[in-house]
Amino acid sequence: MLLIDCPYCGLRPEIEFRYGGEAHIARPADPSALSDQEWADFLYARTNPKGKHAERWRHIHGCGRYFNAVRDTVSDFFVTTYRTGESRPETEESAR
Amino acid sequence: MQKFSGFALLRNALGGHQSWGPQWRNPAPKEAYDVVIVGAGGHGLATAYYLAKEHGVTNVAVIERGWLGGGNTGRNTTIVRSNYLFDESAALYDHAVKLWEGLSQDLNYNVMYSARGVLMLAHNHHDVVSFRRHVHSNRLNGVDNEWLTAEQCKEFCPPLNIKSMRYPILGGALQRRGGTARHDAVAWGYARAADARGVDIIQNCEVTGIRRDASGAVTGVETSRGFIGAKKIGVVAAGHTSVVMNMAGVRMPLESYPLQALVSEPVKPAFPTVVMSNTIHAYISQSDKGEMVIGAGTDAYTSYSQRGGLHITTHTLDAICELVPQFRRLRMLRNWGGIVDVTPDRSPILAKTPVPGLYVNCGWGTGGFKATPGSGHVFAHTIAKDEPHPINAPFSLERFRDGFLIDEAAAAAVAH
Amino acid sequence: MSDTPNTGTPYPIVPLEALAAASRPGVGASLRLLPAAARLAFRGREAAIGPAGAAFGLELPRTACRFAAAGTRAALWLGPDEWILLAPGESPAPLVETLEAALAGLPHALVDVSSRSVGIEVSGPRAAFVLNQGCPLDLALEAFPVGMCTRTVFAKAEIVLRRTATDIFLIDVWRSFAPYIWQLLEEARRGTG
Amino acid sequence: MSGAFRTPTGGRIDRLHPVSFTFDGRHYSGFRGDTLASALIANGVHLVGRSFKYHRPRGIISAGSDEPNALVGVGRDEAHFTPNLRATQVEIHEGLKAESQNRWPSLAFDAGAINDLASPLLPSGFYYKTFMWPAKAWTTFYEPKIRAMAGLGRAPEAPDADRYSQHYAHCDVLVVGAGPAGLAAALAAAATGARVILCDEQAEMGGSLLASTRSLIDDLPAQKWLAETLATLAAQENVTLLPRTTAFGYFPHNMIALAERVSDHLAVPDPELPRERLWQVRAKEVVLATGALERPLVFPDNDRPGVMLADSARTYVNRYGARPGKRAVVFTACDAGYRAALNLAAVGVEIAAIADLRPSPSGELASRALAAGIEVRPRTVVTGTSGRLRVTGATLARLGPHDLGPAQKVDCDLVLMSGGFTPSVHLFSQSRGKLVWDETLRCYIPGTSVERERSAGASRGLFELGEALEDGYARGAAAAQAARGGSAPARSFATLAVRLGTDGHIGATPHRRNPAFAKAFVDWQNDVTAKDIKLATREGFRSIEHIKRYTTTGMATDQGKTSNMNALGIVSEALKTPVPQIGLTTFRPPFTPTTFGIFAGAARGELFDPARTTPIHGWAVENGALFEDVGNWKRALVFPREGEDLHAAVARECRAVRSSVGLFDASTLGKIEIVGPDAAEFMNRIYTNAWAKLEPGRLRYGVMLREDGFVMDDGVIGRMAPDRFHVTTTTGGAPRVLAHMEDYLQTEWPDLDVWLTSTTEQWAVIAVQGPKAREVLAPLVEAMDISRAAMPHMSVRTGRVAGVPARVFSVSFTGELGFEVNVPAEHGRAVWEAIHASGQKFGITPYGTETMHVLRAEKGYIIVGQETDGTATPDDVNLGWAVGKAKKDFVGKRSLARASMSAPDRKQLVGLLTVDPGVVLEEGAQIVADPNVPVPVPMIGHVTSSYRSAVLGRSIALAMIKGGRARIGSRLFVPMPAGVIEVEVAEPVFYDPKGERFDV
Repeated sequence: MLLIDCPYCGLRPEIEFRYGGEAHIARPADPSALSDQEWADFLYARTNPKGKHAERWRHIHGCGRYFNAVRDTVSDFFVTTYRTGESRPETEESAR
Repeated sequence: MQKFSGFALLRNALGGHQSWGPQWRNPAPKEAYDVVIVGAGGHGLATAYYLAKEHGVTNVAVIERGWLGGGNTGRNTTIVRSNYLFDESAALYDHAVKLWEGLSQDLNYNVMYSARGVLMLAHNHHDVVSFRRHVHSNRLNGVDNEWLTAEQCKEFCPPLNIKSMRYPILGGALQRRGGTARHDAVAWGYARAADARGVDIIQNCEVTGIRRDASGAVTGVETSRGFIGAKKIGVVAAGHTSVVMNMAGVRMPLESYPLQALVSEPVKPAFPTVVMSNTIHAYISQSDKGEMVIGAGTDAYTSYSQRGGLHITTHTLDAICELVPQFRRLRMLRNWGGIVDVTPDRSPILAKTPVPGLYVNCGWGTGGFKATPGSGHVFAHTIAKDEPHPINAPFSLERFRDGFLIDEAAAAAVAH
Repeated sequence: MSDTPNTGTPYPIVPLEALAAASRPGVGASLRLLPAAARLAFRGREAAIGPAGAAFGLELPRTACRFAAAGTRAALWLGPDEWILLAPGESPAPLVETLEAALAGLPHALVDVSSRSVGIEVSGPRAAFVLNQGCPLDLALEAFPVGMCTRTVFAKAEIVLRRTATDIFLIDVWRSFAPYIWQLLEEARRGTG
Repeated sequence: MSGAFRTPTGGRIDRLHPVSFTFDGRHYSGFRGDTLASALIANGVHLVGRSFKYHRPRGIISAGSDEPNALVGVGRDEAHFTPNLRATQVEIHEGLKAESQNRWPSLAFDAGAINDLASPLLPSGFYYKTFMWPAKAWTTFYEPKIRAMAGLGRAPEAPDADRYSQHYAHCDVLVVGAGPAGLAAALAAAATGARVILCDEQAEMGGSLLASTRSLIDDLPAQKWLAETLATLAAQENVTLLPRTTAFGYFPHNMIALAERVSDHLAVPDPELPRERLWQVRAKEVVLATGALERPLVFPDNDRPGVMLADSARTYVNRYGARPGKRAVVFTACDAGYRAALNLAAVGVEIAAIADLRPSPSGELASRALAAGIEVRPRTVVTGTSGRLRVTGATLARLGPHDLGPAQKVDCDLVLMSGGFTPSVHLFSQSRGKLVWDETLRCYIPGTSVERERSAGASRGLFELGEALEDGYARGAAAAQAARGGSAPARSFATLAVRLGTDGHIGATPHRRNPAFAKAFVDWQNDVTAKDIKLATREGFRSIEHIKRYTTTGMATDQGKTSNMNALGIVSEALKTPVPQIGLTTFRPPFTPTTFGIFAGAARGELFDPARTTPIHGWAVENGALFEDVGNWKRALVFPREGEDLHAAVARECRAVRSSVGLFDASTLGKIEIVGPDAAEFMNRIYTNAWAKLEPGRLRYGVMLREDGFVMDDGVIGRMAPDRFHVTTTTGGAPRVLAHMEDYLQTEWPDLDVWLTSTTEQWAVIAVQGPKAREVLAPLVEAMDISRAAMPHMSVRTGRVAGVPARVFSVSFTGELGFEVNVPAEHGRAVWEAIHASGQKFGITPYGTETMHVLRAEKGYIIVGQETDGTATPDDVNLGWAVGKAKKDFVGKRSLARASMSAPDRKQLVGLLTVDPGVVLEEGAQIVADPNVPVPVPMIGHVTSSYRSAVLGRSIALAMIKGGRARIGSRLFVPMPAGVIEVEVAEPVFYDPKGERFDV
């Protein structure tokens, strides 16, 4: 059970959270302008990196807020968490 | 290839088993191959074997980052079944079951395919209707699957608790041809048989890049042991598929999740079949050694860590203890994790890619083991002929663009 | 109709009131069903927060996971723009009226959820130990001080937990989950004296 | 007297409290404080089990959780029976019943021992090479035989009668292991005021100190120091001591799982106590003081009962006052063998000889052994043992420069072996810390930590008492400092203890036997010998993981604690590769086998999952309802009357609604209050329909899609005010829908001023349905006008019903005039009863979900999740009208534009009428155009809903059929095992197709 640093509530156990998949995949402003392939990429294509992954979590059994996190998918350690709407921080060094 | 048989065993026993040779070679990579398969799991090795056996393509290398069969092939709960809902899936998985049935003899390696039945339990009205839909569809597709009442479930699997539980069992779908096989033997059997036909299996060789020419077509792979030329590349890298395909510039509709499994200490035969319950999230069978082999669910987040959270195990075992309350005092011996690559519609991708010469076999999610022979068989066809076999044609990458999903999960809410 | 009707769980459901009536105080921890209360879910933009507090009679806490109390009323911070306004023994309608009047024209949402949940008190020297059998949070006084409140989980249900004294925790739980929570708490209390 | 092999004095057993127990039905006596193993040894019993494969007689090897042989079944009855327990960990209590395993008919005469004779045929992996002909024989013959021989103990046959509990705990410093290093770490951390948990798997804390006889710490005998230290720790409020508690798993982010055995050691446990307790500890810092395990030596026939680890024998003598034999041969590669010999000699065990692998043993212990007159043979190996059920002798031979010298047999009833010590790095490795090979110590020790963790003492190769104490204290202090600041007072430990040195041996020892046939065991339990491992390397297996899997070495229930290092040594020699280049197999949780029940905890039976009930549930129970589980809700299925079967009851309920009035509990419907100035805009984006023009006071049916274009949920939505919507969802869909909405609101449209609140449980919902509905409700209504003129179909009014504030929807899921009365949940039952009373003159009939299903199916209303399955578009289920064509965008719209979503062969919702009106189709049945073609039969659809309709006097069904709407009027077929059923495709609305009954 991971320990996740909710930007609002602080460190809380994973079972209070819901994972929300890859972060920073904004819904296109005008979906009708997209080709089928572009739309499919939006819906389905994922970076799925082995390493630092920007992802969404929701503190569903806490403050209810969505937020973003950068986590190393090899170690499962979080590098950082940040509020929705903020851009992905530069993260070179791995934090604990 | 030294033939394996009871007589060979007896003959060797007299000499203290000193004359058994290696089951496969440990070759250095050649400069180039006709086909390079990336990933020496069951699917990759099977692909190489059928390339050699069915298509005469023997200038093949299977390259593997670690040790062969060390990924999901060696980490799964070894369930084999083919009672899928949609025609496309049923055809694919039943193709595999038919190959399972003669696999030990074909490979001259006892893969211990044991048709002990797979019983999927229904706990609510939705399950009942969904499983019956499967049963009827399977029957008309020629795939065995039958509906059992709760009492018949109990008769088929006497240790089951069907009544005194929060979600009593209302019935189940039984595929008698389903069962289990010995996972390591599948990898080793394919490796030995492929090796015997000239395939080079190169372990401890990590792919670090995919080289393409000006036209975009693949020319080979960069590896930790140098460049290896290849006219065609088949990526069969399971949880690492996104990483490998990214080297060729292809972004995949995949996410990799941790999936956990566990075994109990061995006990004398006490559980006769494979039982799956998707509603309360548990599946269980007993291995030949006597261990209860139990599947847990995936963790919620993507990960390559090959482990997961304790709460996942806890959730699985509370379900197992309800289904078989006399096993509550058994003890967990070993708990491990694998990395499963999951597609948006939970069906695999067995396909050509936009990159000439590059083929991909992935997205098996939590259910790849059962498909091993069939997957290798049709993927070998796809690579050899540069076009899919009719069975895997629907499992294309384009289906995500065009919306022709094969959504077994949405249709049935059944774990694979 | 299906020929195998799903008649569900064989276990009878004991109503919460019956569970509460049968509960005996313990040396380590005791359980008590709390009386009815008005509960309003308040959400809003910055401009609405001050007026909402003023109308309710206490400043809404801006520190995460803290509640403010005045008299019998309390305002629980549940999220950065979310509070539960709690008024034990009061009727919700007049409260709604007062607040809506104060908040007219300000971007907000006020929803009466008085009946959505019930309150359970867990008290006694072993209260934290009992709660920790289902709740994964650190309930030591330094980590979960008096004055703290938060949504969290207890076993397979969501609760709102707050601490009103060193040895007293209050749980707010959606009413259909309450018998489950109560029975688990009773189970957790076993062996604590 | 509790046994002929009991020492007259000494040990930590309580000689005032004899305890009687049985093993295989025979009565024995021991003392309080004994383990089953120590009590059996005190009674001269060594034969305790049979091995997995060869069924060879096996004795007790160790004194701890590394025991591979002495596995027993324990339990007073089937409901308390546990197989495969280690006798070395089972504490005896009065009346304990234990039985040996894997033998038939008896432990002494086991028919399975035939396997030992056949062992030349059964090398590693033999089963991969044979049993392939004839093909079917594997499943029918070979596999059942193999299964019967395999397994160890037997599974219990009755459900477990015990309880288990779970506890989440937090601390600053978790110390695992209460040996010298762990105790010192706990002392240091506790002194800083840190919250400390100290756990140890044994019944008594103290680790190696418990078997100490001569060591001094701070001028106190070690055991006295131990007692004082434990008393000091126990007195501190910030310290939690957990004996009998195994740290079995190290999970991410410093979550460590502990299994506490609470009551198994008690003869009559308090029923209020659980059997075991799971501790999920989140520690800020962890100190692993897990000690080291003694390594066996791998020599031929090293598995006979009476062959034992030297330090374990010492534990039996010193801690339990039990002599493991009368005359011992010691085979050692390190000084520990001498220490054991001296301790055993001190209690009268004759030491026949010490065979030392090393060329020139020296040091304090060797000198003391020589001084005690013990025969020490340097450069000597044991090359075999004799005896059947107990060792009767050992063969010794001197190592020459190139060969072995002549063998000499020495009579003995005990062979002690010591290959040195292996740090117990399991938890460190589980934490993903990297192990490093220490060439001096010749073992793996913890390298860089990954988690906030540090190892201390013997677990990192510091074996000497003084070192372990100092290291433990320093690490404990550092952990506390890292966790919360604050420093521990400086402290050092003055110790007087013998130094063991760091010698040892890894791998097999030399012998004269034919290596192809000698059985020198590496993994005792799984019967893996040195020759098996060599065979695997000959067959091309090079990875240690392959060798492990092929030979099964290290896969027994001790998970390689005794075998892993020696296996590595043998592989190293066979592959001519240094040990550190071979690598290690992965250490996986749990450290020792852990009871399933502990993971389930209280989640069993009725508490397995919440059973949610509505405010009206009690009334339904009292009025004879049958219930069904829908998700975790319990819903009234039907209200059968005395003597009525289910079909009759449903038919009666249906007729009542159609002809007069019925009453239905719809409280489980999901409800969400959507409030804010941008509420309508938000609704527009989430639902397919248009919402801007819906007037306050009116209702609209809404459909929502997933972004991939498939139907996700539906429901009736009321606009309560310009900025307020009362949304309903399906029962099962409520949490999913709310999460979906929050996702879009928070992450895509955070600028919208709108907020979502779940009100599912705020409202009890009572549906009053039928032509008399208005008449039933009217007398109860205050402050609102529900007359036909004032409240048309699909509107909502607020007021009071039966004196309670209410939101009343004029809505119908039956096709009849209907109302849904929403009242605060606590009033639900009273309002229900008031309506029920008001309806008496119309014969108001409560009905359940089954009737609701029939009534809605008669009207062709879909249920999301029944007609749809996650692959249906709105058009597929005839909801194309609900898609706002003029809307520029809504969730899912773009996906609907893909070619596949309007393909001509998509499945469409239609009605089905069986040609024989008495036949009711099976839900889930498949539909074909031509039943007379061979398998695979092309299927064109399936039945989604199917009922008897009382009002229509025939069966009806809904189905999804390819191109279904174009097939209306045509005949299709439903092939069932019992025969083909002919059906006619029909409009999906069977009753009142013009919808004239809503506004009667």
